[in-house]
Amino acid sequence: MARSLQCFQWFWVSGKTLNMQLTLEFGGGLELLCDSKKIHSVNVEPQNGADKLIMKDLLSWVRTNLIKERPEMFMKGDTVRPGVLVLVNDCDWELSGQLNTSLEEKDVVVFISTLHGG
Amino acid sequence: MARSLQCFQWFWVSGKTLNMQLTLEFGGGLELLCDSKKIHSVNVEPQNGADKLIMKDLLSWVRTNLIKERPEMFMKGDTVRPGVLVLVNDCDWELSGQLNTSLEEKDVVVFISTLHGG
Amino acid sequence: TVDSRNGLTPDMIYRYSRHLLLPSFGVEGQANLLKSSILVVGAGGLGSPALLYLAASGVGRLGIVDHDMVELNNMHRQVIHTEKYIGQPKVKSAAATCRSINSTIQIVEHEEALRTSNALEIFSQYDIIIDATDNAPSRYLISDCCVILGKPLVSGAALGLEGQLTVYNYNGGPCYRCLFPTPPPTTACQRCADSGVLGVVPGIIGCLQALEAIKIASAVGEPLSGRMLLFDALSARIRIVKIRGRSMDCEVCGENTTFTQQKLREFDYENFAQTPLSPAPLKLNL
Amino acid sequence: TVDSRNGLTPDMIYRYSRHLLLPSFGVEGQANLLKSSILVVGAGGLGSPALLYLAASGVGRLGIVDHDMVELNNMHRQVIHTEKYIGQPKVKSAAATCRSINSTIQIVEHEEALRTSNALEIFSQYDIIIDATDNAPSRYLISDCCVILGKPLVSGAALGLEGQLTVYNYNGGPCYRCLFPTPPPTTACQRCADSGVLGVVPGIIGCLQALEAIKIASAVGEPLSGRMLLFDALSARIRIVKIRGRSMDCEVCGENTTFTQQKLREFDYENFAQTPLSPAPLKLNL
Ligand SMILES: [Zn+2]
Ligand SMILES: [Zn+2]
Repeated sequence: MARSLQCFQWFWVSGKTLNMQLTLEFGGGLELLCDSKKIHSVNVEPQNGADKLIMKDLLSWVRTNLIKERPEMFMKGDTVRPGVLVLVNDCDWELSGQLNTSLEEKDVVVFISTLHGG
Repeated sequence: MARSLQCFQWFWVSGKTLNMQLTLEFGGGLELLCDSKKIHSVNVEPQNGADKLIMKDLLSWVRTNLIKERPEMFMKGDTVRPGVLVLVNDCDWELSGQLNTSLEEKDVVVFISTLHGG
Repeated sequence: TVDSRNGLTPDMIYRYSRHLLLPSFGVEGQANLLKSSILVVGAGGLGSPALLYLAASGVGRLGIVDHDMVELNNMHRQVIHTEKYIGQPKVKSAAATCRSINSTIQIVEHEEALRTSNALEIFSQYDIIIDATDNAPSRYLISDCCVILGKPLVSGAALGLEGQLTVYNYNGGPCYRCLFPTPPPTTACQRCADSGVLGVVPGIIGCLQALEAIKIASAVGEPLSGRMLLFDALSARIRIVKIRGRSMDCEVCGENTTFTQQKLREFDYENFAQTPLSPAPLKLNL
Repeated sequence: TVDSRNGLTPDMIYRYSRHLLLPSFGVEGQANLLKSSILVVGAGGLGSPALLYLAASGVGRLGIVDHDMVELNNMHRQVIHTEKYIGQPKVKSAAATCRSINSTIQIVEHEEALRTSNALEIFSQYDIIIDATDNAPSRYLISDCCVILGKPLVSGAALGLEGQLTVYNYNGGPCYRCLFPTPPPTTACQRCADSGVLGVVPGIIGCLQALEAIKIASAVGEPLSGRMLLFDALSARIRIVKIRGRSMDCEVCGENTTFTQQKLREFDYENFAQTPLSPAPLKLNL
């Protein structure tokens, strides 16, 4: 039998900025646009004073801060170019709201270009 | 610039029994000892009134509740038999304290028998 | 008796004995496989291992479509072809190797490029299609044919040090166009001939394609539908991710589709993807 | 000039052009591969694809150890052997196929069972060892030899619908005995001959073994050391897990080891693992 137990815990979270730690991965050739580095550990602030970060914001952050060349190979308009899959925690962003997907601390976001070779 | 923000959050956790939800997986032939089922979603209570669950307790729980035949193919003494790897959250239990590894809610524990075929 | 063995002859029982011993595969799985027909489009880097393992495993009828000739610069990864076939059609070379490892199954040679004019007719002769091609327009043409004919499609790709694998149009799952309604810009479509590929990477993906086709043909296990495998050879990392389901708005498999056999025959895939269906090989310039 | 091409002839440049085009592999990776020597122990289910891809990729010297004959019931998975070699030594059959796809590399035939009396001498002729055997005592013997001679070991296994893969004794990583100091009970050591195996499962693991050996030989990428790949074909799930490091207490690679070449020659592996090194095939009883 489990011993009767009582747990009290309290948390206080406070801060002027909510810096979010994310892991971004690029594959299928997209890594060539960011110095051939596939895995990026980054800290991203919510944009325009919002209290949460959504994929739309992350995309423009990536374009500004990580993409070093040929940004048209990464984005088209305000979303990714055709042929790029976006995965948030190993799940297609189509299933979580695409550009409106909310991100949380320690999320893993993968951008991968579809391959055609064989 | 991020808007200045203040978050207050508090949590209250209380309970008479601490039922822990775990995912147990068997592979490399060990699934044959538990009705050929590879993945088991289980709820396990800490044993003997302890306030936490360690691998030693889980092993005896598995032996009692899941192993349907030939327990000597799963355990030897109070640990797994030679040739069985134990992984807690995709990590060899040798790296986390073996029988003394503490388990947490939603942990995934894999028991896999090493293969020799080719 | 013939019944308890599901029509397997003593020779078949001996040849496939390691399959028959498997409780979750067994005589029924093997009998299903022997009754099935699988088409492999492309006898290159992906097609080589896929064809070897499909022939060996006992698929009843195995078709091969390709129009290329074997070249020396294929040999580093296209392990089904031997040096003596250099300069000869890949289909002939691949068929000869398949027959040399299993003379008891039917091998069908389609020595022609896949086009809108022949795709439906060829595909309709098979239960399962394997996309082992190397260019974007072929991938759209193959997927569209599979949707129209209701065939599951095992799709693999490999380039550089990476590979990708999924099953399309299976059991209500998405088609290629559900994922990629718009073709990528041609500058994003690198081919092995342009960018290189480590030979064993298509080897791994092609074997995985054979496995998925065998699972579907034998009705054993859970095919990789609605999921995609992403393989990174350099770091030895593999992800299996959840992808979107069938799109109601898909132009080919969606609810209000107007895509018919006639439309497919008239569709200009080369213009759509801005790439030829049978690209000419580039010269190496070191 | 010869220098800028690292000694590659024009024929080699053409044959391996898809490797040379890879920025992260390139001329240097290919030159390393051509200078390397790899031994594959076992020309069966794992050895077949490993040998095909190692030969095709341009490993300079490729050794094959096996003492078995090709049988019809091997053909469902051992795709390197053709029907005309049934009844002949697997080493001869495998070597012939390797030569037919790449006549420019050296293939060495070791047509003998691996034993304590010949293992050290054979292994010492190669840079990298691939364990493609099918029984526990061979796995201990191979690992112990690799520790004593300081060779990296690419170890694969497949049974039923599952496969496992890791690299031992590489760059300070663990050896087979660090993970398995005590052999499992013989009742836990099923073999493909007893329990069956889906042919394409060793195909996938054998290709992955070739990849890991190529990465080590070419000094490109991160080998799967300290990690183990677990493959489940039925559900199409793959885990790559972190395993323990080298054990200070390991009887063979640990700090206070007394395991020498002499001790290995006298070690009774069959008694240790309670299994013969070259098990006789069992008869199928359906
Ligand atoms: Zn669709
Ligand atoms: Zn050791």
